[in-house]
Amino acid sequence: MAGFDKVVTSYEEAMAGLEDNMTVIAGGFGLCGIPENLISEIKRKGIKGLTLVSNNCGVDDFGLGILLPNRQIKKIVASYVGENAEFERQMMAGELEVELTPQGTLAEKMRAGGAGIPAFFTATGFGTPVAEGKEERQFNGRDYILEESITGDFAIVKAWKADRYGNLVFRKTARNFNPLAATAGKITVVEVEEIVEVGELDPDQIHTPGIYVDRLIQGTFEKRIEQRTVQPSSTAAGE
Amino acid sequence: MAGFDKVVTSYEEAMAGLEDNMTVIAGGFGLCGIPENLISEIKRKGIKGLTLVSNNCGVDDFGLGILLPNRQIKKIVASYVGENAEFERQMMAGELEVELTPQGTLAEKMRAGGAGIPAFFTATGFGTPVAEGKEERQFNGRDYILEESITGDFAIVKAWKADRYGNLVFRKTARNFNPLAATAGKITVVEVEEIVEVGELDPDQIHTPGIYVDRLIQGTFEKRIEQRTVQPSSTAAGE
Amino acid sequence: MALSREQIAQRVAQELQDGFYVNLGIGIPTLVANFVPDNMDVMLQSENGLLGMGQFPTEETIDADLINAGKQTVTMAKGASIFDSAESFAMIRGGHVDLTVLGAFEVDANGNIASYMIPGKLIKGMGGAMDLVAGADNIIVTMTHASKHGVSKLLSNCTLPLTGKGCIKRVLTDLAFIEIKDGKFHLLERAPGVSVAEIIKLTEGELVIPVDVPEMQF
Amino acid sequence: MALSREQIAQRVAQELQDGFYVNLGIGIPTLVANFVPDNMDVMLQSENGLLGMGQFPTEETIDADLINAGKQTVTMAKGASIFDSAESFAMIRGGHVDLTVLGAFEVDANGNIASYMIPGKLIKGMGGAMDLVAGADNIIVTMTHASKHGVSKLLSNCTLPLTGKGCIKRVLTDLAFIEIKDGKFHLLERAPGVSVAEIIKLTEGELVIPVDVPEMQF
Repeated sequence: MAGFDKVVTSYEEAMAGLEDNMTVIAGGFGLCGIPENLISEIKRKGIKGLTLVSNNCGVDDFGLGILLPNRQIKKIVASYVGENAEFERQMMAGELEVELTPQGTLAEKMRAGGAGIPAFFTATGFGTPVAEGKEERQFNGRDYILEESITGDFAIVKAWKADRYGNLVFRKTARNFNPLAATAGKITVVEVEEIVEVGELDPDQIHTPGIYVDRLIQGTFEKRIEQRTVQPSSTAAGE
Repeated sequence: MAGFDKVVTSYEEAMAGLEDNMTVIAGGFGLCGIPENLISEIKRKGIKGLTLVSNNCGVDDFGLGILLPNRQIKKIVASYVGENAEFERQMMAGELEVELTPQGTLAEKMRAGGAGIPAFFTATGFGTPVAEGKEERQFNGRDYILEESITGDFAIVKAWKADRYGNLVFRKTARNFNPLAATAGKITVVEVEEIVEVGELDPDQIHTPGIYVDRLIQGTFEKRIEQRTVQPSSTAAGE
Repeated sequence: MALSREQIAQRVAQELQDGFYVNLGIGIPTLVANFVPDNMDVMLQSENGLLGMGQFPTEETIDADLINAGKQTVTMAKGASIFDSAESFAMIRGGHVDLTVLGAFEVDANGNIASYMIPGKLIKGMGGAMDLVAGADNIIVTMTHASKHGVSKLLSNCTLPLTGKGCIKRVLTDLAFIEIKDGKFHLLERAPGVSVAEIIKLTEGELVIPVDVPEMQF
Repeated sequence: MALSREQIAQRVAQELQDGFYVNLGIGIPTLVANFVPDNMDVMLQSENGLLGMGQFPTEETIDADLINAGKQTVTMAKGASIFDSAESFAMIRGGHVDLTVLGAFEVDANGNIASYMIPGKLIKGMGGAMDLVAGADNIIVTMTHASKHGVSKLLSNCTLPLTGKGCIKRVLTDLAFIEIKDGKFHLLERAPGVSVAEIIKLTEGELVIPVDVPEMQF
């Protein structure tokens, strides 16, 4: 069974081979479902010149934002950024390249990258700054632009559970970009809350088959909440 | 809750609105996971001139093959056909138009149709008869062809379980093309083995969200096996 | 009098239908969920991967793994489903969402919308807005009719970079409910107590005014 | 002597590596599963949506909902996963499968393959074969070196309609193991007891013969 056992036991091993100027695709939406410890390992390694592909760039002291102070990120491809001051400073100073990509297009680019689809047409962004330099074409009287797929040298992913073969299950909206990122990395590294024995996961209920996963590590997670919104316990009773 | 209750109680109601010369996308692979009773209802209605999009066309007396004797199918878009004599006769006689489409391209065309992607590039079929009349283009030094998406007036789908909102769960390899077909019909009709109450399905484990489903009916299924292959019980013991 | 944020949301809610799958943007659109008519069921789609968004959680039920597109903690309604971001935007881009409600900086008489970027100011990104306006057939834009300084936001041509081209057909402002058709704004309804003259004054794009312009009913 | 079907499968199995995800076509390729070396684990991908295909079921465990791409009833191996056809071909097209083994009518010195259609005969379709040859980096084609009438199947140019263009690098026939490179066939190994002269005679395309051509080892 050794051949399919993807488990590694240290974060150093998990991110081995990551080098300066590589492209890293990260799962997560805001701070939800982000590979916290894999990001910390990138910070610890001090890798520079990274191109990051991720829907967001974390906050000042959590998520991908922690890679900003040491200028580890050269470029970020994201749909929504700027929840932190250092990001803003670097972007305004021209130290950080930002390629804004519509959220759905970004998701589809990752999926396409993993699926061997080099490019696809989408109506999203037609007639907007996103369309600049891209081919435009009509199908059935509607306007579309051509978008190319994305792959990364590494993909870093957070899942909930996995078996040792790397079959993954995600939990609630922490799924988001993670299954897509998982398909699009030359080396896909996944951290999970729990590793179970092979055979424990229902084959019908696996979100990401292990074929996409190269390395797997069990971690502990802070799971910081970005917008903590609650209602009083009493009013919720009638829900 | 009436607004999201997709359940209908007769096959007549399930296929209401199907008319001559419409396009129907069907789930299933071989005879596995096919919407048996919805196909029977199409036969019963006597609808003609249909364009069928399905990986296969059933066998002589089961699956989509039962639509052949009365010449209900004008054209079929499929990856593998001809498991029955009447199909062969009609095709050879030029009575039935067959558009052979690679299996993965067919799956991706359905997905793209449902996802608002009008066209995508794929390496599949480059330099083959499938590429005839299609745009060719290189990306990163590799050759690709442009394939357009498929949508249907109706999609007919077989799932295992559903709740009344049309959230679907498929079982084993009966999943195949079904989730893709479900997204690509203007009207998507699903038949299932069991309808459960809303809230019984784990939201993390729904294969097809109810938003894609218009009508839902509970049926009974023959589930015919095309290639019954078994090993003696004794040799399997050591598995 | 100009509508309050709540009244805008309330008027939008009248456009809901039983069984609608709805995507509500951040801000006023979010408030629409509070005005869903009784005996009517709608399901809220959150583009980060949730269909069937419920209320905010309590302190006891809060879950870091369950947020909406505004990154707020939420709950799931009965019959909810979870999916990845590609599937979520397949739903949106494929036109499966029945109604999308979102805000804007400007809308013009050709149905163009500008909502994500003010040059010279910090650019935070379009998030899912470009996908939403490109994918939906049925969109209602909510915004104030004009800026605080009286500058119209209903223009003959948007001045800001576009979020989408030719995709907006209905706009609900604090003053009026307007349809966009044939390159013109068509006044459908006015806010209670707001005169047609006032709406004309604050609409820069060509405005078609029918003989009778009913007041909105609440 | 020419290899038997089983021997062809056995030789292909030597190319397996521990931890390989493998797609085996119908016919001889299917037999490869019987020769997976001990202490080595491979997972079989079946393009109808199963990773981790197991043995055939017994009469007691047969399940109409669980078949392989040849429509045969199968079982699932431990650690198997199920997915839809788009995901299955995302895996294949995206190059995630480590080895694909399939049959062919003809292969040529430019790596072209013809395997699905003989004009004038009934056309049943390409199934997943075009996707498999286009998507995989590592393909082994298995076939007889020549027809019963001695007509070579290793050609300078395929005569039948292609399944894929320039995608085949290795061919294992009943006579030889051959690599395709720089528009030529390169003889790597010969079947035990088969002479180089015999292989030359039955290879129509340009064949590069090294000084030493080892016999296959079993």
